[in-house]
Amino acid sequence: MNANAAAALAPKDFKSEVKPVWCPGCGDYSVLSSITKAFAKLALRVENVAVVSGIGCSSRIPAYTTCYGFHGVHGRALAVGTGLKLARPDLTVLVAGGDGDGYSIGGNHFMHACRRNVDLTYIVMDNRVYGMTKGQASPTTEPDWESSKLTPEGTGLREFHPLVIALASGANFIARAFSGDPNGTAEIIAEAIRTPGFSFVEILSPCVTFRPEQRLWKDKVHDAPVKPTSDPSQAARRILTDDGFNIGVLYVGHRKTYQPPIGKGAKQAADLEAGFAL
Amino acid sequence: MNANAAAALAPKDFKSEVKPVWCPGCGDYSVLSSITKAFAKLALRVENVAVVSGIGCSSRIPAYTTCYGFHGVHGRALAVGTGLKLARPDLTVLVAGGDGDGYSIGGNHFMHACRRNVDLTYIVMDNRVYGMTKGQASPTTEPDWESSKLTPEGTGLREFHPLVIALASGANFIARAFSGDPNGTAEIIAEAIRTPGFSFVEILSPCVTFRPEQRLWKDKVHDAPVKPTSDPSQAARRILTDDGFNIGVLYVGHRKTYQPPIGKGAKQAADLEAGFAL
Amino acid sequence: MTPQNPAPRASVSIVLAGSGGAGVMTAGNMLLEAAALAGYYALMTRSSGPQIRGGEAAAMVRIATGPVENMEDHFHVLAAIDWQNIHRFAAEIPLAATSLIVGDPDQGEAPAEFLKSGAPHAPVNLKKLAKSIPGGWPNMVALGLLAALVGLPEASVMKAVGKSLKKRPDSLAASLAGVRAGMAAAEALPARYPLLPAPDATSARWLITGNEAAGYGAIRGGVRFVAAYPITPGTELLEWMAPALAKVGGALVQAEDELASINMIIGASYGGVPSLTATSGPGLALMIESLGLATASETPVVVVDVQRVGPSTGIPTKSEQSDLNLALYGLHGDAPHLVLAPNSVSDCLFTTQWATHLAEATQAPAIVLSDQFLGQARAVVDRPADLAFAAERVTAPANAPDYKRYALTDSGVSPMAIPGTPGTAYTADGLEHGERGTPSSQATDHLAQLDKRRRKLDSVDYGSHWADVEGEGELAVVTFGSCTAPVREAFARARRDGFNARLVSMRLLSPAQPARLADALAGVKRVLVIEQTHSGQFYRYLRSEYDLPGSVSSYRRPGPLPMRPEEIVSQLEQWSKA
Amino acid sequence: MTPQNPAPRASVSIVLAGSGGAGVMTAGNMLLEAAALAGYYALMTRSSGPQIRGGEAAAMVRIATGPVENMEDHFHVLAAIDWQNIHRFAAEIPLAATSLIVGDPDQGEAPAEFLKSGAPHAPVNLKKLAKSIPGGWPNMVALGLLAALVGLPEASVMKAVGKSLKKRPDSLAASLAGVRAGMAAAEALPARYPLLPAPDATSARWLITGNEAAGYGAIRGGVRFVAAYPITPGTELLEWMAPALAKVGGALVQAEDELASINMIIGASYGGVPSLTATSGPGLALMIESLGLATASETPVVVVDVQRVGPSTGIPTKSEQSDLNLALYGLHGDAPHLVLAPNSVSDCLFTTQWATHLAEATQAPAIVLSDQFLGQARAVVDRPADLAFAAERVTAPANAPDYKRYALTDSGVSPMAIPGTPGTAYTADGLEHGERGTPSSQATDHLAQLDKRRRKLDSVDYGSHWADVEGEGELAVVTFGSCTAPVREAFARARRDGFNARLVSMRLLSPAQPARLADALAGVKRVLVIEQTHSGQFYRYLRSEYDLPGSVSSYRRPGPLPMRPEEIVSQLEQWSKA
Ligand SMILES: Cc1ncc(C[n+]2csc(CCOP(=O)(O)OP(=O)(O)O)c2C)c(N)n1
Ligand SMILES: Cc1ncc(C[n+]2csc(CCOP(=O)(O)OP(=O)(O)O)c2C)c(N)n1
Ligand code: SF4
Ligand code: SF4
Ligand SMILES: [Mg+2]
Ligand SMILES: [Mg+2]
Repeated sequence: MNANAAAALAPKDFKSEVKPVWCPGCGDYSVLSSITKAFAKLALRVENVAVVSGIGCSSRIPAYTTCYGFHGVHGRALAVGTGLKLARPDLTVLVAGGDGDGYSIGGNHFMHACRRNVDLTYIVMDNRVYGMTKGQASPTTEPDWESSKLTPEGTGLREFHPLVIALASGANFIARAFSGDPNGTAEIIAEAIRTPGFSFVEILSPCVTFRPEQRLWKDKVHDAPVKPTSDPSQAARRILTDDGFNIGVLYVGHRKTYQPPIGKGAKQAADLEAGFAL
Repeated sequence: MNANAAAALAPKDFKSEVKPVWCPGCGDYSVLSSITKAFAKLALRVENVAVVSGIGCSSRIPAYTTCYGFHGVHGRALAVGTGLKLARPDLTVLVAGGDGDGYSIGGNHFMHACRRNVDLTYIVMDNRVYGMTKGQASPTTEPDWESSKLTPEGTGLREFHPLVIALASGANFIARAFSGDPNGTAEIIAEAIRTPGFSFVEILSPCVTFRPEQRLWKDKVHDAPVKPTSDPSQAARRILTDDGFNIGVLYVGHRKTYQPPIGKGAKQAADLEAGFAL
Repeated sequence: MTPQNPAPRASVSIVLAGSGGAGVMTAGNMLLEAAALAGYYALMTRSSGPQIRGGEAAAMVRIATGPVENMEDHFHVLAAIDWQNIHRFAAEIPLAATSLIVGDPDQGEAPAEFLKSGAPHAPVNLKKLAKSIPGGWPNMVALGLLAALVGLPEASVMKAVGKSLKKRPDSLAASLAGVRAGMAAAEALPARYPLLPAPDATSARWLITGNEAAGYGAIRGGVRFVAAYPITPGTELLEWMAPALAKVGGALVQAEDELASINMIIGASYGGVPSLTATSGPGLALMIESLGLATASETPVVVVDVQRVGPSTGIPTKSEQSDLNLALYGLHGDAPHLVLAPNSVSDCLFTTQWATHLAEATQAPAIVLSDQFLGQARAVVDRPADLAFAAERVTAPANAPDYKRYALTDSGVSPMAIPGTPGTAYTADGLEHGERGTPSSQATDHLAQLDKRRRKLDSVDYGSHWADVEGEGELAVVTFGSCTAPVREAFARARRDGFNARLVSMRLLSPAQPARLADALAGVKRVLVIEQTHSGQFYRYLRSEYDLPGSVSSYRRPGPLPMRPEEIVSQLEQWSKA
Repeated sequence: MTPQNPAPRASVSIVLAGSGGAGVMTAGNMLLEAAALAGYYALMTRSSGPQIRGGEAAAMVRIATGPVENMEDHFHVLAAIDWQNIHRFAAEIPLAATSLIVGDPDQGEAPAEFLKSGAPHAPVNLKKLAKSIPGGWPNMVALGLLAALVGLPEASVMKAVGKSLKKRPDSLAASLAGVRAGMAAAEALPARYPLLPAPDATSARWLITGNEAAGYGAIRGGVRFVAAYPITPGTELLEWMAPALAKVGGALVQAEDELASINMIIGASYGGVPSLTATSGPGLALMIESLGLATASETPVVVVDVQRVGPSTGIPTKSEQSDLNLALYGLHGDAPHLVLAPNSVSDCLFTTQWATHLAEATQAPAIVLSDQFLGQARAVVDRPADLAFAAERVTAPANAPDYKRYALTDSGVSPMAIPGTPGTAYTADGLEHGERGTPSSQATDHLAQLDKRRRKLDSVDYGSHWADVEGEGELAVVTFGSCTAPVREAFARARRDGFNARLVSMRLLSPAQPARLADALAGVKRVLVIEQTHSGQFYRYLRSEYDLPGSVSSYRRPGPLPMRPEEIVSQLEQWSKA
């Protein structure tokens, strides 16, 4: 922080000195860049932003920003972010993490955060694997992926469809991005933060170590051929026929944000005693 | 059990002597009848059926049958049922419980059970309220229901859509039933049990104590105007435009059941030592 | 045996039972309120059968000239509107030969379980009496009868009925008539249990449950955010707080489960708002992982555990103290945190307020171990004193130079930067970390942070609040929580027989206070530890953390029945003579 | 100071370090295997930096003429392929002035952290030597060099390399050439650390990790169903079991979270199949509520907790014993269950097998407290004895007359009806219940079932397995788990100086065995409790459950560094002279 605290900040001002633990080539580096770009684009102040996460390679991201950060336990990032935003509606809250953190152990909070529609943005760096624990299948892993010793024949389980679940649960903004396109991703994140209510951005972010074949994602992704819709059933039809590599904003709704008034009570604590008095 | 153990069983043979804790008029009485009818219809043996539940009024159901039962903790019934079925594929496993148990605390297991597609049937007695804890909002409660002291202004949250989530997550059989029609419900439950894979039956089952207005559900429900489909996107369209009171089977898929071979290993434990020997 | 003729007494206990819909709770509450209005102290607990609604129920009311926070040895009067399944409560409703059983002969015989006490059974046609009044109800007749039996002034009863029916004025007249009919019917009964005159009201009184008191204590302590998931018997605490918080500018969120609720309050507290959740054993168990996060990230939170009977789902509607182990030891890794236990209904206010203050002061989680008895008992209490304890978190100023969130200070407490503060942004972490919060796996950092987190709790001055210490002598009873009141009453009774001992009721269970307890027990030759668990959790905890003087005995038993003075008196007798 | 000229030794410790991709783990594993093939015992542990991949790493290998299960006081040789961030390991790599540091001068200077030990730094151009071989790698050169320094026979090294490269025959020749080049380069080094000749192999040896041993023990004990969620350092146990179970007719399911995994195994076990999950602290914390369900519903399950450094996420890759409190006391309500701790790599097999047997015999959950050190250490061990312990659940026969699932038997154990059995269907319940399983809130049922569940654990004969008891004398050290091996080595060393004491390494931590420990400590005047925690969890547990004789001291310290014999010797010295 310098004296001229009100000067516009550049993306680099949102990037901390802490060296990421990520493998060279990991998609999450680009996601970090996209986030810092989005923050700069939105002219946010580092002190008014909180980045909240769970556990996983991707969940290490808060400390790599210069913002307030909370690196919690595995799977509970959305709950922490929800409490923070409800208690402090003045802050910009970004929740970020991995597909294991968000869709496996954290799946319930994901659904209910979509329903609750608190004004925060949730980013999942989806690499279809548990990177941090060295390569097990996640809910988004293809059922026939046989490279984990834990599921040597593949999981045999149908993939989890994050966008479908987000839509079905009531998220107000739904998009897919690709870490290989940091500028496009920054745009989408900025749009997500700008949109009131619960915004969900699924970012395809390759794990070069345990899913080296994901380096080829760059050849698979393509811009979504259509514009965002605010019609849930149209959105549903689009995602259901989606190839999984459509990039862009899919859905922008108009649901009312959930935010109980806080700090606005007219009474003093002692006024409550009337209820007990004889 | 009498000597003539192989004789066909009647519904009453599946009903135990234990007196339900339910309030007079509770919808769950009829669900119990439907279950016992379905068991009889399928000519099941009491000893080959296990009824598994969590905690809630509805979750008390196992002990009211004469089958094997497991009354576990709140929200984990599907996990118990999954483990039981995987370890004992020979059993018929019915998992049953409430909307709070299944969609709130148990929501993650619900999604993942749909994905996993183990051959069991899951019944939710949905009364859009927490009956057991005396009337708080559940995920299916209308956002403007103001009768709970915990959410005196209503929850303000969008309802959870169980059928949509089941479909989006990959359940292989999806139906809605109404406890007020025990015969129709018995048919649906029997069909659910007969269909391989994960079958989900959402049963509208009024809580006459905390949601007395649900007595009017009998006037609202109606048979679904269309036949079951095996096309997910058609099913999706139907549920999304659904009024919530369509009764019947909505979706019957053909996904492969998840069941690792058990009891079929060719080796003895000691054979594994070869891997350690020098 | 005919009950003795009545000498006025300082305390009377009454139970009104009946099937669901008979209105025993309504009548019980009116009786409680009438006693309060008449200037008495009183306490009401309730029991109901397994049915969700419509099952049998019993309202248990104790009225006394001084503060009462526990059940008496037996009830003086058992009145039943009908006897449907009331025998199931037999163990909860001890009677003496001098007690009186009042039942409606049209509703059948009184169950043998009660008659074997030797108490006479006086038939009163409650239903017929009620029917004789247009719109009359038997429970109102019973109310009048009970009020008359204990000598409550008619005016107080009528006022209580009026207050309760404020919103249903149409049924008021019939209710009052019912009460009067009951009072008249009492004349013919073979016994009475008149109370001594009510004491002069020296201070204001409240009618409050432990759950409400805890909720209010939290708000007084500064709590403004609550996230929670319903669970018996913690729900009422939340139900009281939801509208109360809205009034004072806070908010309560119903979470999807306990994992969410504990993490939501961690998030809110990280944001600078003192936060709380309430639950019971099963919910606390689910919160344990994240309580470790609160410890490691140094985020203050308060968790009120209104204990019920365990293990597992156990007996959700009854009381026990057996979550003690979980609260003290449940966290994985070495995770110092606060555990406190209120020891009376009104102490739920003090202890929760103090817990909030301590959590905020030490930036550590605090668990408040209430229980079903304290939480759900409704009592007439002296208005508790106003307390200075409030949330006072040490925060970092804007642009604090070289800010280190987890700086190794003397007290262990390091200023916490609240999001929004410029120049002090940091990342809170549950991974082991250095002073700045950056993850570290170095042994030196780990040890330094473990020491720091421990030091925080050890450098607070807990003053005299760590325990209530009473009495003198070479014997001492150490107890906590809802066992305290029956032990106190047992002491009072035993003292009349020359018994002399100290009583230590520990409010601060963790961190242990060895020097303070040693002080309190200086010169003691024998210690008896009393608790409501099966395995002696409190006794074992004391053994592990304290060097108790002399020979140490343990009296423990599990729930669901509350501790009663007589059972403790007999323990004291055995033990003090041993 | 120049290292002394070499006398052959019974044990040598070597560390090979380098940046990610340098292949130090491959070379380390080959060295371990070569030692094994040469007839030595050996142990390897590993460290890596915070990077997921590509960070610095170190393979730590101890080779000895007898069984070794712990690290030595210092390493004799530190060889580094490069020095990138290797200084971060300084605390884990103690050196002595008599040690040798080998580094590649082209990769920079050895860090001051190591040089300050006084050990000489011998430059070897590992990279250049490797480059001189087409397809050669510096790690193979280092392997040859280290093997030569400790005098491993060339044939064993070559065989180990061959075995490891079975699937990559193309790179074999270059690797062997590299090893030879390294051996040649060793000639010029200023020191050697030759081993004494390998002992005659009297029994078969295994090369195994503690995690694998635990997995195999579970399968030998009868486990056929596993559901789990990955977590460091428990994952490898699961990764070993997945294919192994498939071979023996079992199955492993990856669950969505730990709440699911514990409940899945409860379901499978209810179905009659012995079941297990493995996890670490954070996961165990999430399982606590449902472990209470296993207790109350009397469903046997085994949970292996491979402990890491806590609290919260802590230091996931390092060892500590601080989940002890959680394992012993974590359950809410009074919930008796088994807690066991293996005390060596190969004991992971015995203890997990025994735990499975005990869980099944008592129809209660068993927690096996392994730790990162035991779980991830790879050791050459004598093939463990075949054990009789297997799952033997008392089940109900078909059509058992008047079947009561929770019958109050003398032993507490009541026959469990397995679904599919006709005539014995019942509902298992986590609510308190009567003998038939029907929910009950009666005090008598609650007490009877609490007593029964406790009695089950107390009526098992744990025989001599409850602890390893060694030695004689008036002093005694009590310890458990992975502290045992360094304590044993410290004892051996101290004994040379006339020290004499008993060693009790407790394998069965709960239920407590007061009579057995009293026996083992009969005549003891002083007790020292040794453990790897910050707060003395084990010491406090012993205080709470046992009357330890004489004066009791505690030596504890947290992770992440493993206990070393010298640190314990110095504790023993202070203590035995105190
Ligand atoms: C309660 C708990 N269970 C398990 C773990 C172990 N764990 C750490 S990260 C992780 C999965 C990470 O996968 P993902 O969220 O996809 O993140 P990635 O590493 O792929 O970015 C797991 C299982 C844990 N830390 N806590
Ligand atoms: C871990 C845990 N949290 C909370 C509870 C309290 N609880 C018991 S049942 C229930 C909700 C029941 O609602 P639902 O599943 O809809 O069943 P219903 O009673 O309506 O049939 C709750 C919150 C509990 N038993 N355990
Ligand atoms: S393991 Fe995969 S996800 Fe983790 S840092 Fe490496 S490349 Fe990224
Ligand atoms: S409370 Fe509602 S759900 Fe529960 S038994 Fe009564 S009517 Fe049924
Ligand atoms: Mg991932
Ligand atoms: Mg419900």
